[in-house]
Amino acid sequence: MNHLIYMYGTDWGMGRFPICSVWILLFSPLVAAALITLVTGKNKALSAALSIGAILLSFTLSLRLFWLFAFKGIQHQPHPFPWLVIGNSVRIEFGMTTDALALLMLLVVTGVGSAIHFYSLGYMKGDPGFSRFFACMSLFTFSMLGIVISSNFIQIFIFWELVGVSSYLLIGFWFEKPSAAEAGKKAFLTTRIGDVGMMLGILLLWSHAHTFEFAELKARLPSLDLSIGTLALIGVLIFTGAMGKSAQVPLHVWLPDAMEGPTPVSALIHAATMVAAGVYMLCRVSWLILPSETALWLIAWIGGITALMAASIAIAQNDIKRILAYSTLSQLGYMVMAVGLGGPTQAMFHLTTHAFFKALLFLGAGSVIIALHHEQDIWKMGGLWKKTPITFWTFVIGTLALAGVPPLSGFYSKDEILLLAFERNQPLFLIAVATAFLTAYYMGREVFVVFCGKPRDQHAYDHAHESPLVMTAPLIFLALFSIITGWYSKVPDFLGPPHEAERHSLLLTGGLIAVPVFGFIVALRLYWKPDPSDAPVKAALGKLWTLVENKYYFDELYHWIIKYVQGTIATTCDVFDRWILQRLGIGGLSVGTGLLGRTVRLLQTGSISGYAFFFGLGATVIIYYVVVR
Amino acid sequence: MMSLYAIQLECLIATWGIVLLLVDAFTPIPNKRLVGYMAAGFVAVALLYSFAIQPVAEPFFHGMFRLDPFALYFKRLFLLALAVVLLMAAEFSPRIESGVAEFYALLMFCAVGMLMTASVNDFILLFVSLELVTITLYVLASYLRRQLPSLEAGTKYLILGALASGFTVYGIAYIFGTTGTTNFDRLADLLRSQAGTPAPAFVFGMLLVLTGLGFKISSVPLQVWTPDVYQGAPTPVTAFLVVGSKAAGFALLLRVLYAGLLPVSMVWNTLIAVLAGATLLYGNLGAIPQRNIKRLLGYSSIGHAGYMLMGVSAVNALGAGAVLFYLGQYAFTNLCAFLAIIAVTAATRSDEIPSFSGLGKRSPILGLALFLSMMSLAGVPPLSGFFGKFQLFAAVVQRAQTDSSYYLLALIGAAAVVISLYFYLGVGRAIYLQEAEDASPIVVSKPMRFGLYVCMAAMIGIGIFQRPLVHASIVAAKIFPLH
Amino acid sequence: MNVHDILFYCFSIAMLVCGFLVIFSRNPVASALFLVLLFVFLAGLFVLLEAFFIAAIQVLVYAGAVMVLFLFVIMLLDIKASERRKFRALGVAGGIAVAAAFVWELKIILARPIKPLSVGSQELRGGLEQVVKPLFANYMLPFEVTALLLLVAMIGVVLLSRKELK
Amino acid sequence: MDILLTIAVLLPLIAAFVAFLLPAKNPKAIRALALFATGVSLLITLTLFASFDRTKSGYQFVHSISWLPSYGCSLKFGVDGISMTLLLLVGFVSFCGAFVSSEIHEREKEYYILFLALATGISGTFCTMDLFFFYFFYEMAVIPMYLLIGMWGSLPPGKHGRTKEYATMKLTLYLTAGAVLALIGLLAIYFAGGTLDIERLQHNVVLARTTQTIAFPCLLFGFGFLASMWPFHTWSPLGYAAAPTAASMMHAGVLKKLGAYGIIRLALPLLPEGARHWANLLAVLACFNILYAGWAALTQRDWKFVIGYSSVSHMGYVLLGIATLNVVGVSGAVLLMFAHGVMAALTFSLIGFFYHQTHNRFVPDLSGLARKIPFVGVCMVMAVMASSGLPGFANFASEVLVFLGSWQQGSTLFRVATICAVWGIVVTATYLLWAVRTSFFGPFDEKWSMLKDAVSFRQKFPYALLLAVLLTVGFYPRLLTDIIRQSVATSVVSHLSTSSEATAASAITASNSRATP
Amino acid sequence: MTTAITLNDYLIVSGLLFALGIAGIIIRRNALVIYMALEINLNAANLALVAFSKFNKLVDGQILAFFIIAIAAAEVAVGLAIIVALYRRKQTVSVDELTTMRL
Repeated sequence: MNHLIYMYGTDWGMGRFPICSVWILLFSPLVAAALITLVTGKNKALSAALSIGAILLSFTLSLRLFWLFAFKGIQHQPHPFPWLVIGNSVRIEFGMTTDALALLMLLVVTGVGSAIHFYSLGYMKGDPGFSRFFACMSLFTFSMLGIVISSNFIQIFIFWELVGVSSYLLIGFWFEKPSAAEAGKKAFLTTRIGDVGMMLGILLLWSHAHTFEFAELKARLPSLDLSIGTLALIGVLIFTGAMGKSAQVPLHVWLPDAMEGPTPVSALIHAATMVAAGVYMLCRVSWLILPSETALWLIAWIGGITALMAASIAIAQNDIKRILAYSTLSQLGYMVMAVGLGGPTQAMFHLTTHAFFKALLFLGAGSVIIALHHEQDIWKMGGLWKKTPITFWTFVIGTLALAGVPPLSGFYSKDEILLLAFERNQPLFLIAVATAFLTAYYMGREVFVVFCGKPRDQHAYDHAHESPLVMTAPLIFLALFSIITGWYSKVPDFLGPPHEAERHSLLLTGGLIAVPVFGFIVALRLYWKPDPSDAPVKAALGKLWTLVENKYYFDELYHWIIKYVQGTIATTCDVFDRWILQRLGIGGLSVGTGLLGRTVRLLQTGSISGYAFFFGLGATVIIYYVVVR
Repeated sequence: MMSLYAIQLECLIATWGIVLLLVDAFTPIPNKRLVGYMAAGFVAVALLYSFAIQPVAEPFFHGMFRLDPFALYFKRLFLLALAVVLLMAAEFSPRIESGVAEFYALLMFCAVGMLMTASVNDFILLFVSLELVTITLYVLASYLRRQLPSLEAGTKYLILGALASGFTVYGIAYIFGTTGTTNFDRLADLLRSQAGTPAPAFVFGMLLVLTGLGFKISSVPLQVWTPDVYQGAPTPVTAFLVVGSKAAGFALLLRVLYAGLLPVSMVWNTLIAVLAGATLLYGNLGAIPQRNIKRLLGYSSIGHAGYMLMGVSAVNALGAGAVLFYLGQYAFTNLCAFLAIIAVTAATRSDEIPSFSGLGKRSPILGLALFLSMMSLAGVPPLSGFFGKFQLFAAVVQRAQTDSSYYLLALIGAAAVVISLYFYLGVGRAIYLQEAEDASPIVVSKPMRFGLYVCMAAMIGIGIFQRPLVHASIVAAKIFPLH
Repeated sequence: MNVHDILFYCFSIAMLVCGFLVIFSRNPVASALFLVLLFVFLAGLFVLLEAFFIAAIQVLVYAGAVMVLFLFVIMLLDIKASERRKFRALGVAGGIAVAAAFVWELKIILARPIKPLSVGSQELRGGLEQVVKPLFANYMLPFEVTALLLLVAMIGVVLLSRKELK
Repeated sequence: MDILLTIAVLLPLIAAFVAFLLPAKNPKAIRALALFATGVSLLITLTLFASFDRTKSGYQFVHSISWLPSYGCSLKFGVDGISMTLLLLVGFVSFCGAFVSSEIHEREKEYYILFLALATGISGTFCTMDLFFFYFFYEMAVIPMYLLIGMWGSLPPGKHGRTKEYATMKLTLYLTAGAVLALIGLLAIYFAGGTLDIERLQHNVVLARTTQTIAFPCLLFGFGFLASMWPFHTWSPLGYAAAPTAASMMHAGVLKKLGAYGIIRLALPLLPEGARHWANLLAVLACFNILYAGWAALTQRDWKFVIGYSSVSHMGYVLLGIATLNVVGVSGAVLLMFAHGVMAALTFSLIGFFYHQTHNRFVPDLSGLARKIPFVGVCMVMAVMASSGLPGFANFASEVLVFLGSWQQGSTLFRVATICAVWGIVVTATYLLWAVRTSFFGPFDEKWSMLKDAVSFRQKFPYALLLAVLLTVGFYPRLLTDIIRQSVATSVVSHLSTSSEATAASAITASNSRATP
Repeated sequence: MTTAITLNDYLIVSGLLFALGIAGIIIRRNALVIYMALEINLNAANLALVAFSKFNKLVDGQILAFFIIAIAAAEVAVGLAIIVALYRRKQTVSVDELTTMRL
């Protein structure tokens, strides 16, 4: 039990620095957000400074904690703080988990986060909502850190919702753009649907275990002897939460639209951190999922399907950011699949590497977009490598990393997952390989179309320029990390139970290296030309192309459901309310009473004889009932 | 001499009435109104004086007249009503062509009859004093003898009233015949002594008497006359009918039932309960479509008879007290309403509800008074009517503890409350929510103002500090052997 | 079957017949006259009941004063023929129905003989003093009230029936 | 000390009388008076809350004046955890209501008199410990509402096809019907229990089964009318839509809670038999409230109707919490009453803010207001987030408690009910986000260029205050839940501790070795 | 002198008379005749009273009868006065005309 690891002390931690440091780490971004909203809203520079300062503080603190943990083996775990307590039955605490998993994630979030904060300085320059942007970013950072260090289900759910809302705010940042406002709403609601499942899973688990604490549950799960069915149900329900946040099929539809937000947001939230939160959560509660075969099977397949489907969609997209969005989807698919195959470690590894190179790619895309004054259609670009060399090279690095070309980080993490699949589930392995191939292919397509060939929009090309240092510096920083993260191959072991993969044949490894290369070659053949176009591929794929181009018609399907199913129910209720209940029921009642009044009135003929008759009748009737009967 | 002490109030009022007749001869027409104010003032003094009179345990006039707390409670009630009605009459006098002072005098004689009914302890005296009240009201109802409504009201009241007294007296005959007495106490003793269910002939007589009294309190089945007569009669007379005559009817009903017929309550309480329900529904339903405020109040007075019958049918101390309390507050409420109505109709010459629209702006005081009285009739706190209804419902529910069929009566009462709120708010809507077509302010004379303030203060005061009146009513109800 | 009984039946039947005619004769004057007869026969029944005082009053007040009043008013108003319209079937039916129901109930009620809970000691030999003494002793109060009532009636009649004063 | 509570309750009424005496020519003075009265009673309430003994479970600050000895009735005020919470609610809402009433410009005198009377009526009901006065204050709140809506309200034409007169009349009749129905039940309790003192009734009276079976439905449906329980809810959206801002705030915020409060305070503890017998039906009705009203809200186009239906659906959560009959659920219900009260008041005040300028609150007609009135926009977004159960706001904590309680209840029916309830959150978010997105986001419509945002402190204050309350309780719900739980456990659930509750409790005591740190 | 006529016979007669009165009031439209019918009612009551007082050997019945007669006279006077006034105003004594206030 984790009593043991409450190192110091008694109270929840205003005592010594290392402990309250966790709290500072968590709350400094929130404080920044609050200050910006309430006080420094007018002063843009100060607001940005606050926000960046906050995240830097968190970054340094998490570095320190990591260092202490990794090299001194000290873990700081403050006492939980009882947040909501109802007698014995409900005890919701506000605790801190600072185990390896959390620390790694902390590093990722704060590290990538800091980079992106800096980048935003340049990207959001001159935007009227500059301060608001940084406030929201800080709010997001806070919520994300909250997820990472949560020690129980309700707590994680709380921050779960909070990241949801901050992503809502950031996607809809340019709220006057209807598409942006819509996208925000869509993201919020879609993830909400997943949360419903998660909440129910939590309730179900709680009704058996009567606690929300991870540590406690982990310890007591075996003793609860839950039935297979229950276990599976709990696992699946919890997983739906992850499905929403990590945009797994069928709840993936919100992520591409989320690209309506500013590019740093896409980079931070919808590539590096928040979307990975689902995966993180799954790893965090892997002890809950691993026992149930059914749950694992479902998770693995959903992951695989997502990966392949998203990758296939990506080949037909024309928006520089949407392509990346779909690649994010498919990478998330990889991670989820890894969890489903029983390898949370591998999932976390890939999550880490992915965070860096995907953030890098997005920022690169952002830099391109800025360079072309908010042009996002790849077919209006071309030949930019001369104009924006830094962006170009960093982007290439990111691409290679993503495609999994050694020796870049992506290779190692993806390799782990593929090997895992190879052992555990052959069909999924094939899917994964196919995905890997597609990844290389569409990334290649993007690079060649955007940077190579000759410019297709001369005017835009002439005005294009390399981004300022404040934007390129983060690019370089991230590029560096997307190269090296993989080398530190201790990351998996560091994450605890090292997965004993027997050394595979060189053949397999070689094959795995060959796949992306092959993908690049195909892309090269098709798009490495002065004026590339999709026409040949279109011709080759035929109907399939339209299918992927329209993203397998998911949006249309959901639109139909919302319009017809929910719409019908709602209208039914409304009509019932207004016509049956109000008009017919209440209206009928009142009208009926009124009519009764009028009928009663009919006795009031005004004729004396009539009245006299009524008197006599009444008297006789009364006498009859009381006496005669 | 002792017996004179008993009837001093009656004598006082009667003599003052006769004096008024004489005074009339020497007062020029313009001062008639002044005479009215004087009369009202005098009665008010008498009212105050009445608090100096101590109740006496044993009956007077060979057991046919009582001066117990019950009697005093009602006498004070009647004096109050008389005083305010005289005030109204004074305001109303310009619309009386001839015989203003006689009008006052008749009101006083009528009041004498009512004062009698409060103390009645014998069927013969009951009949006589009832007739005094009724016959005077025939004259008063048809007083505006050049206006058809008044005459029509008079005629209806006359014929139906005579019919009702025919029933009453015929019933008295049978009660006398089957028991051999006309005295309430004696009657009660005899009934208590006799075992088993009473003879059908006796019950027959009893029922006829009850129906006859039902006419005065306008309960089903003798309620139909009420709206017509209320609408047609001169407004002060209507007020007197609502407040005085109804109270007199209840005074008699309570005496007869609780003092005389209590031993046979099992025979009549179900009947009363049923009649209560029917009366409630009739009055409140019938009031919904009404457009004339006097007619509306006619129906509403049927409804209130129903509420009070609820209390009567409960046959417990709580119920008796509740009825007394209700009558007390009902007097204030209605007097307030009619004062306002007289003042308004004096200006608008119409007692249709639409002519009250925008009253809240035209004359805040009148609007407030009328609105408050309507709300009090509807039984809304913090007004007196609320507590009245509360007690009545309490009485019924208490009874329901032993006989759960009374819950049904309570539910009917509840429905009636909701319905009544609807049409009372109809008046309220006219007063505050609707705009007047001519917004010319309405002037209110000083005495009128005074009366209005008194009644409003009473309504609110009783509604919040119920204690004194509750205490009085409980003391008055104690004379009956109820528990 | 002695004289008393015969007289009873004569008087009762005659009285009821008169009552019937009062109701059903078209001409108010006729009704009035039958009413007089009714009163007289009723007085006869009072006599049979040895209530001589009441009988006397009956003849004096009713047959005398009241009837004169009625006839006087009828003459005063001289109801036109148009007033004497036919009866309404509905009204007749209703009236007879109620009356019949009433009588039927009364028969059922009277089926059980009445034994009063208390009876007086000595026979009433309807002499004046037997009635009048209590009237001024026990029943003084109602008597006074009646007096007031008569006063009211007087005022009322004067007010209601005098010609308009300009 | 104890008299303070009585003062806090009666102060507005006294102020109303004073205002009655003041000349109508000087509305400023009357307005100041109203602000003063509500403000002072808010301050007193806060002091009381601060000095509230959180360890004791019974009534505190009890102060009693013998009123009607013949009935054993006394004007007795006192608060336990439940009523303390709700008293706070009344304090905040009525103060802010008085604040935003500055939009009223005709017949201020009458307006403020009625408003103050309303305030006392409500807080009196929450604080009284006497059945008679419970009913007295309860009824006293009805008629002011009628006039407030009728005289100062406004109901733009819509698919409802009604006028404000109709709306206010309907509302009044509904509330009265409920009140009278409840009265019968209350009287039955009084005669069966032999006392009007609620505390005595709660502690040493066990009512006969027959009384319970008769009285409980009376109370349940009687109060249900006021709590807008399905299908007796139709008065409420219409009423809010027609009411002036402050009235809607008071009504949606607090008046509606009287119903639920009545059930918790009287029906459950005094009639446990009946409660157990009717709980399932209540749960079903609650689900109808939640989902049916939510879906109905999806089709509304008038801001106030949207919020009106949403408040009906939120009352569904409250009723569900009550139906669970266990500490968690009922505590959740009470906390939700507080949270939703503040939230509804906030939303209606915000709607009032822009409606007062636009004279148009049809969601489709408004667009991009957030650019012109950013402050209001931000507040509205926060209010909407609160209402759709976002953590950080009080609503989340309370809704979670309701879910937990209803899941803990255990029976399949309640499991299903919980699922409905959780799904209800999505529905809520759907229509609220739609409304916000349509009228505040999107391209700005030039026809609203005359809009003015809340700039001065005076304008911002009420909204800020309400938001602050929501956030404070949201961040640290134990501020209230601790005292609520105390009272719920001792004075409500102890009377009807059902078996499931008992087993759950035992299981937990077995499991939670570290239940008390 | 002994007689076979019992109390019931008198009561039946008075009952019939009362019934006649009611019937008359319901049937007739002429206010005067209605008024006569009302008188019949009172007389029926008188008959019952006197009969009762005879058979109960109690004088109270006769006393009440006396009061009834006296009051009836007054009532008649007032009633006729009203009818006269009515006739003056409306030139009719038919109660069918008196239905301006109804419903």
